Amino acid sequence: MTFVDLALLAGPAIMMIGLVGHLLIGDLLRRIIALNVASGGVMLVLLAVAAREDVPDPVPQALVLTGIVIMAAVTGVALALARRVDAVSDESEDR
Amino acid sequence: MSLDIGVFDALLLTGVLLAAVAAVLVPRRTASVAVFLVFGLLLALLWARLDAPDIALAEAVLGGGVTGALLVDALASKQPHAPPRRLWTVVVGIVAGTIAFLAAACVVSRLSGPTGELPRLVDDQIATTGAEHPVTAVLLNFRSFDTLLEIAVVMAAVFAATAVSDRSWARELSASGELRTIAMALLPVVALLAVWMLIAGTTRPGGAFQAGAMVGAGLVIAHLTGTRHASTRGRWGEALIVVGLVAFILLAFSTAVAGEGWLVLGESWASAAILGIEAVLAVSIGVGLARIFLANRNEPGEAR
Amino acid sequence: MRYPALLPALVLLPLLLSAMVALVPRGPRRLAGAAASSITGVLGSAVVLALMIDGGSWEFALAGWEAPLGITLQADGTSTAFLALMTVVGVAVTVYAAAEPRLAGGPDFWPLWLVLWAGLNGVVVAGDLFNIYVMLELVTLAAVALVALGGRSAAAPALRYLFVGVVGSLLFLLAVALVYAETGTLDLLQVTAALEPGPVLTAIVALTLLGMGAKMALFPLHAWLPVAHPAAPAAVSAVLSALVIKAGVIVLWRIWFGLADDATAVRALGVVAGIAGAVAVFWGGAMALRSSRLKQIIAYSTVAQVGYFAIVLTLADGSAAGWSGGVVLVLAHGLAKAAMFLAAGTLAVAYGTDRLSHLHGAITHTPMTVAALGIAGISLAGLPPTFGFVAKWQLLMAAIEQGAWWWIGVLLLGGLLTFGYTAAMVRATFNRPGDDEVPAPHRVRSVLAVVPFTLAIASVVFGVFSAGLVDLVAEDPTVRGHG
Amino acid sequence: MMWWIAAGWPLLLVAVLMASGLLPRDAAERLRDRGSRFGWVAVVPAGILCATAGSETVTVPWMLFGTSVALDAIARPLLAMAVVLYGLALAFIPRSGTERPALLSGLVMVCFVANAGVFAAADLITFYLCFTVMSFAGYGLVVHSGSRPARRAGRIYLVMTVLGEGAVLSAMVLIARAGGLRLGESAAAVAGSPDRDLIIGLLLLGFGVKAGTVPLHVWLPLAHPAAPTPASAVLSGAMIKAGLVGWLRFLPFGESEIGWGTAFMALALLGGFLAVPAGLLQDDPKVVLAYSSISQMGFLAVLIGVALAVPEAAGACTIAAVVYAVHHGLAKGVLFLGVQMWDVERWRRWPVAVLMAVAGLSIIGAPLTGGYVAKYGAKEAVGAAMFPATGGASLAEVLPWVGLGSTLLLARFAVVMWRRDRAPSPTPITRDIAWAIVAVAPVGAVGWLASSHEPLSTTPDWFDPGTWVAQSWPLLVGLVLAVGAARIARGPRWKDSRIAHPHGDIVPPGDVVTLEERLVSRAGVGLRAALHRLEGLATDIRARLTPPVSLVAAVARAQRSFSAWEVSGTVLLVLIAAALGWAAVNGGGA
Amino acid sequence: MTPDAQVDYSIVPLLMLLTSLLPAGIIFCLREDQVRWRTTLNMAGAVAKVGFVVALIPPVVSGDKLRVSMPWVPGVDLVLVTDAFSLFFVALSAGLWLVTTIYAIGYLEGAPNRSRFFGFFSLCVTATTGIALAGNLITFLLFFEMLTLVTYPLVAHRGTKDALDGARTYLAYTLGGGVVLLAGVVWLTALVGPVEFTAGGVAAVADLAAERPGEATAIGALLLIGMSVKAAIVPLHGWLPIAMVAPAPVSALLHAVAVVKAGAFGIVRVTHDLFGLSVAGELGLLPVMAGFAGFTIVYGSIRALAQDDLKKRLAYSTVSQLSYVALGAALVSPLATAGALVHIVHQGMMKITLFFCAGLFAEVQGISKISQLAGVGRRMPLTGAAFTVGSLGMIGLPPLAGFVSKWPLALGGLDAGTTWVLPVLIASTLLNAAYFLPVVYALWRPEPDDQEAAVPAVPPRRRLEAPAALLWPPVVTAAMVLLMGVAAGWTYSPWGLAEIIAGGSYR
Repeated sequence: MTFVDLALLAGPAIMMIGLVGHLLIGDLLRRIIALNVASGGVMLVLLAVAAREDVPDPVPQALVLTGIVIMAAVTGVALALARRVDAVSDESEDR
Repeated sequence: MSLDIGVFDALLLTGVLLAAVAAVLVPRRTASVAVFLVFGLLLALLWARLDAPDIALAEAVLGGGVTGALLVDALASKQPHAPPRRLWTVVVGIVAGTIAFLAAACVVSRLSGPTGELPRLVDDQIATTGAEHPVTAVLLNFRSFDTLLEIAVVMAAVFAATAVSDRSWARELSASGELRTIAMALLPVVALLAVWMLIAGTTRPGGAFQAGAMVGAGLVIAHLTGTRHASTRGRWGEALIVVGLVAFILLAFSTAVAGEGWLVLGESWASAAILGIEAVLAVSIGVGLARIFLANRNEPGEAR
Repeated sequence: MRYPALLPALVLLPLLLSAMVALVPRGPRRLAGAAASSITGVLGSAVVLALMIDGGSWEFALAGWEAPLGITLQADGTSTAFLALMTVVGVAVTVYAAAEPRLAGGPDFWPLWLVLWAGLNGVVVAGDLFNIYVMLELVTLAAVALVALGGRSAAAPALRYLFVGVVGSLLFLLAVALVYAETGTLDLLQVTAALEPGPVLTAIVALTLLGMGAKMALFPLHAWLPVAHPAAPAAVSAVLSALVIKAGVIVLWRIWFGLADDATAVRALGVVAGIAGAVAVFWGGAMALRSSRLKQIIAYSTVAQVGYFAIVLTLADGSAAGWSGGVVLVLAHGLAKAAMFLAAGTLAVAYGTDRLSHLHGAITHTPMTVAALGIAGISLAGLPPTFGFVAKWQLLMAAIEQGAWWWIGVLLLGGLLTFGYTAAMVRATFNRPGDDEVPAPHRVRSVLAVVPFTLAIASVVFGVFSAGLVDLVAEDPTVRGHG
Repeated sequence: MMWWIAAGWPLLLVAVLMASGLLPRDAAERLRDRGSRFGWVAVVPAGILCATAGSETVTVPWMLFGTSVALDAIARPLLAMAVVLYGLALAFIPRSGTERPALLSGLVMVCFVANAGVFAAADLITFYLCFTVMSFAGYGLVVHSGSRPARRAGRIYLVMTVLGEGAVLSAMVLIARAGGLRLGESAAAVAGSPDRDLIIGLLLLGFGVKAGTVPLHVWLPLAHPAAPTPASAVLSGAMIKAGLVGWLRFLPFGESEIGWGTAFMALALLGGFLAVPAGLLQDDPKVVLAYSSISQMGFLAVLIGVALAVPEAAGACTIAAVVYAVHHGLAKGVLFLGVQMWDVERWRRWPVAVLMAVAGLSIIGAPLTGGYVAKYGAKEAVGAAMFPATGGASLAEVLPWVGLGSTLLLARFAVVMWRRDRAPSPTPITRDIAWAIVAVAPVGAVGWLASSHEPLSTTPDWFDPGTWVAQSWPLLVGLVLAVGAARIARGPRWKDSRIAHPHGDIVPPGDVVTLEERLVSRAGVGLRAALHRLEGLATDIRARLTPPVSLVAAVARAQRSFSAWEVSGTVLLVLIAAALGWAAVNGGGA
Repeated sequence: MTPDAQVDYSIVPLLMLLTSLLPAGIIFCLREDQVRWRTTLNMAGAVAKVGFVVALIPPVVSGDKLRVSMPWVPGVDLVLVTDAFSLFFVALSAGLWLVTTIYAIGYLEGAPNRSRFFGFFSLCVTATTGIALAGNLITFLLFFEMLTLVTYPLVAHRGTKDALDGARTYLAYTLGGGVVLLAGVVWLTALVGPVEFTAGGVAAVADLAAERPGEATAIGALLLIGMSVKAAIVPLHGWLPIAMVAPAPVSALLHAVAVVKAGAFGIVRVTHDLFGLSVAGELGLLPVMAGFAGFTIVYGSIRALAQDDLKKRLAYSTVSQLSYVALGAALVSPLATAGALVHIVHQGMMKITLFFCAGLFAEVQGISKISQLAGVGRRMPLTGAAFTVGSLGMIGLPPLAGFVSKWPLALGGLDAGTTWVLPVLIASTLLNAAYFLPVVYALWRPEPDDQEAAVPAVPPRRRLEAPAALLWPPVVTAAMVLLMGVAAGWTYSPWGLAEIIAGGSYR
């Protein structure tokens, strides 16, 4: 049971934690955080796969890099939208 | 490199798992963001442990840095009261989550061994790609189309953030004296780091994305500390955001028309092309991420 | 006559144009955007024509690196059909958005629309799994931003759409990771050859089904669509329902018919997907009958029609008629749904609201738009002489070949339900007796009426002269390789 | 060619009259007036045809499955009679006090064409065509005056005619199926067809309505007073004979149909005898005449019955029936027109009375009259036919008693006419003279007709006192009884008794019909109630069929809960768990 | 239906479709006030179509067929063929379209939405022509459904609440039928491949019936049920009386000719040209169909008896009369088949006269109930006369067309050995008389003195009782009823043609 296998198991774990959190939490910001956690989990699976051999396989690593950048961009947009949603719900409360 | 499990590894893995659970479970926003930053850091360590140094670097800069900044900035808005929770959803959700994890684990465990065919191919061909570091080679030559699309995603994200935010973000900030001095000290270091990462990318872990993130961070600091024309607004801001993608596509077009085919980098000028592209990408990503950060910030007058 | 080199241009040209349009200041951006979109449209139609004439399927390895290492793009009969749909609807939406900025969500529409178009073209011709993931992300992001253009109240639905899209993509990414872990390659054709039935394959297919199911709003995961599509501006909701949904569909079909074979596990998944599809048909139909707003009805109609796409998973397994029926259904639905949403947009401009109770008299004042609505409804219901009927005919033939009489029931009753809410919409536009001099609605530019009408007429014309298109799609060598 | 003119000319006149509606008002009036005055001209071509045409069948292939007409032994005399009668009636219409004379003459012309068609038809469909058109045109005549009794009579006439039509149509179809499309072979076809009895029954019923056999005679006494006098003359004179012709054409005289023969004879005799008391109790001359027609038609029906029962006598009976029909038609027509002569025409009382007396005597069969010849021929034709039911009395003895009945009826008619007041007005002379001629002429015509069929029918030698007595004893007994009754009635004791001076209230005209009307109206009410129940049943079946709305409401509720983020999230989680679980558990199975 | 005649390729069938499709397209674009354009287009289209029909009758009767086909879906193509039977039906619809167009132009004088009306009106005739000319089952289905879709806006034209409800019920019924038909067609095509109508039945279908009688019967049942909805056979007839809410020309053309006849035409096509009588007989389809048709004949007449609204009574009468055709088609005898075929034309002609007159009564005198009809005949003699001719024809009195179709039906029924046909026909004749004669009686009744005051003052006596465009069509069709009845023997009369066509299917 090498470390890589353990990491391989931890990947889905973190992903499911993230997904469960994302899908059940009401507050938008915490939901975005959970989403990032889930994305981290998937990246872990990919990197664990890459690390199965002595020389790490560069292709999955490249994929993960692209994944992280995309996740960052998506989080940015999600936060912008979340801010607008909260602003709209504030207005509706004040009225 | 089949490492047996050392103490440090066990600690690291449990740490990551605990941080993940905490980030999700803790009810208040600020605590959740804090734990998430820790989680980001631990994750970077894990990547390093899994022998993926530039991924670790990217995670630290992008995951921890930029996303962290965005999240902290998002804390400004008030947390609306949570809608009434349905108990049964939580219970069922968690049970389903665990079952899914167990099943996924079982599936993952039955994966057959690595064929290692692709890494071998990369090593054979890396010589002609003009970049010693395999990841950079894959990113900017073998699968350069993916990177191009990734930049397009970032550009799209920038367009989206600008479209969503109301136009009031673009004002200069006046900052007090101390901040200005910190800025004066910090900015040159950040710039230097960015340039170094960019150049190191071809041989050692590093590269466009990490450099881009640094540029972004720098711009954010500059804006926060009130230095002039750091707000990525106006004509130049737009141009810088799109310059990365435009350059990349023009390269692709030129290779298609003049060279042997789309994105086929000739051996002789491949490394120069890669470096050029990386520089432009870094700038674009930096300005883009900064623009996203700034688009999220509203008027200072918003409720703290 | 083979120009596989044109394939990357399908993606890169719109991206380049989008970047340039973004640089154009807000004022003249509408003009620049329209020009850029028409260039993309011309390119798209050129590629489609070349593909049709050539008839075969093209492969193109990017950056000169062959399959496992580099990324290949592939275009076969199916992608030709999807490309044709995206070009036709794309041009129509461009004209529509250029004519009425309010219906497109202002100048920000154009760069995002070009990015979306590039993403859609990309998904259709992508041959590499991770490339598909990135394309899907690009499409989702652009689509979410376009939905958000629908005004302040559109933010929440847009966000929900983003979350669902990203969760779907994550599940798909996990599947890609499993594929790479198992076979060591990311190219679709090589994967289909390498993967053997087993838990991993079943997991991959299951994850893809769930991921794409979320993206295309298949029954249990459909809750976001009736909220998101109506919130978007009319031109955007037309693109969403007609094209964006299809990105999820084509990815699901490629992977399902590539990987799924006679393994009992996968067949069971197919049956579950079929059942979910059948429930979706009736669920969407029932909800459409109940809703009182035009756009909501059309959105629920999409939920219903997506049900059919899931049923195609079981119907097309090993039957040429089923497969061509499925692809023709996608085309027919695309045309009809785009026509419907654009018509709804025109009526919203003309009458200020899309609430059914306020639309009486529309049949006299905007006859062309109501005709478009009616004809599109007829095509969705699969009644002759429209294109939808051709699709339903093929699916029925496939169902009979497999002796699956329950699908026949779903197909026929679904058609009736569809016509139910179409008739409800048309009925609402009749003018009450005596009030023929109802106050004239706001002046509507004739283009807003002509565009949906031409799409509707196109679905009738294709309905009658459908032989060419159906042949093109029928024998699709690569994907339906087995069974 | 002659046929075209004969049929086309009257129809052309009718068309002109109808088209007159389009002309401006005064021109239309002038046209109509001239049209009705010269109405009788319509029958002239038919008369010429009747005289000159040969007896070959003329067929018109393109008309209505191919129509064919022929003037054979039966058709020619009847057609001649019809020509004379219709001509006379048409002449009597103008300035006879009836309103809208043009419409009346048009209707009579249509009736004429149809009636002629019935007589001359040589194929089944033409026969049925003309029979139906005649029936429905007849309805027009009956309701012409538009008064309330006329409408009631019309309604009853219509109902009975339609029922009759139904029977005739089914009979025709059955005959056609048996191959009897051409009338020549239809009798043989009926004989040969499997459902022979059904056909004969339907024929009895269908033509019985028209010929006024007993239970179906109720419309006659109501229709005649209601219709204008010329119309009732035609109705009673020619149209009733259509029923007779129907029997003659279709009944299978070839084999011995004892059962049906006796049935015919029984009904006929019943009609003959019952009509007399009902007729005597009336005070309207036309009703009396109607009952007299019913009894005379009964007499004819007896001939038919005999022909059916005794095949050998069939030929003679047919000819006798035709002769008798011609005689009765002319005489009865004269009597009916006589009523109008008495009421309106310019002549003085005496000449009209004398001439009517001649016609009356002819009906009774007094010597030196047409009736004498006809009755003699009939008695000879009947010959020794036994009528089993009456315990062995031969028909020959029974018939004279019928003659007695009709004598009494005519005596009643004479009494009633005498008491009727007159309003002579300056009517055209020509038609009165024509009337007089027709009143007198039949004796010669009938005699010639009977003799022309020598071998079959026998004609009495005119001046043999032996046959006179044998023929005319019922006449004498009848007269004696009538004079006796009249003297008693004038006596003081009987002065106010309702029997002596009946006003038609003891036995209302159409006697049995009042019962049937009540029956029909009750049935109508019942039917309407049943229909409404049926209607109610149909509507609530449809209501139950509407789709269950509750299902759609359940979907809507579920959708509302679905729209919450957590719920759809949970669903997704469950699906992921299920899918991955499924893959892990047995994904391995090939 | 004429057997293997010489078939030559020509685009005439397509032109026949275009004569009404093209005007429809153009009329939709006309503005409301371009009346002259619209009228000329309508009339040109109608006359052109009638011209085509008249030109085609001699060659088609002599045996050759014109055919045009176009690939539609791999293995299946759309076929238009002008054989005798299709021409027979096109002649009917073309002729009556011409007459109804004139009537509609008069009827809708000054009404709103006329462009829309006439556009859909022409489309409806295109669909009917398409149904007639369809060479195979799929083309038939295509136009059959198009007919449903195109008639919906006509029925709902007035926009009142009950017009829309009526249209919705109409749609529910006919679409349901369409779906059942689609199922049947697909099933058959899947098993036997695209099937063309051939006189006397298709060989492939015959041996399908031989191998798998069960499935063949099921397919036959589906097809016939699908047709029966439009042919308004009892359980599926509910829509017809409800759809009477449409304006008069619509209910005249649609519910007397186009829609209803399409159903009847379909039934004859399926039983005669697809299965062939012998095969349909073996499968047991014919007796069932005959049973239903017989029941409908009586049921329709009884329901008609109870209706006070004139158009509703005419509707139920159509329900009953239509089943004559179904009954005739289901009887295995040349006479019955010929009777059924000719009844399609005769019933169409008679019923359209009655609907025209009903429309006139409603339009000129504002009377729609039978109880109010007292004495109307006197005020509107010509319309009254036309109505009388029409109703007497419906009852089946000899000189008129009704008799010409009822007589062979009765004879055919007896030939085919189903003896119960005669009593049903006789009962129906009596019932027809029962519900038509009172109307005629009321029509011609002299002004009842008590109602004198109640009757609206008659407008100053114009020369004609109603506008010319409204008055002449019923008179013309009444004259046709008389002519078709009297001149039935003529070779080119409907009866003559029907006999030729019927002969074909007993080859």
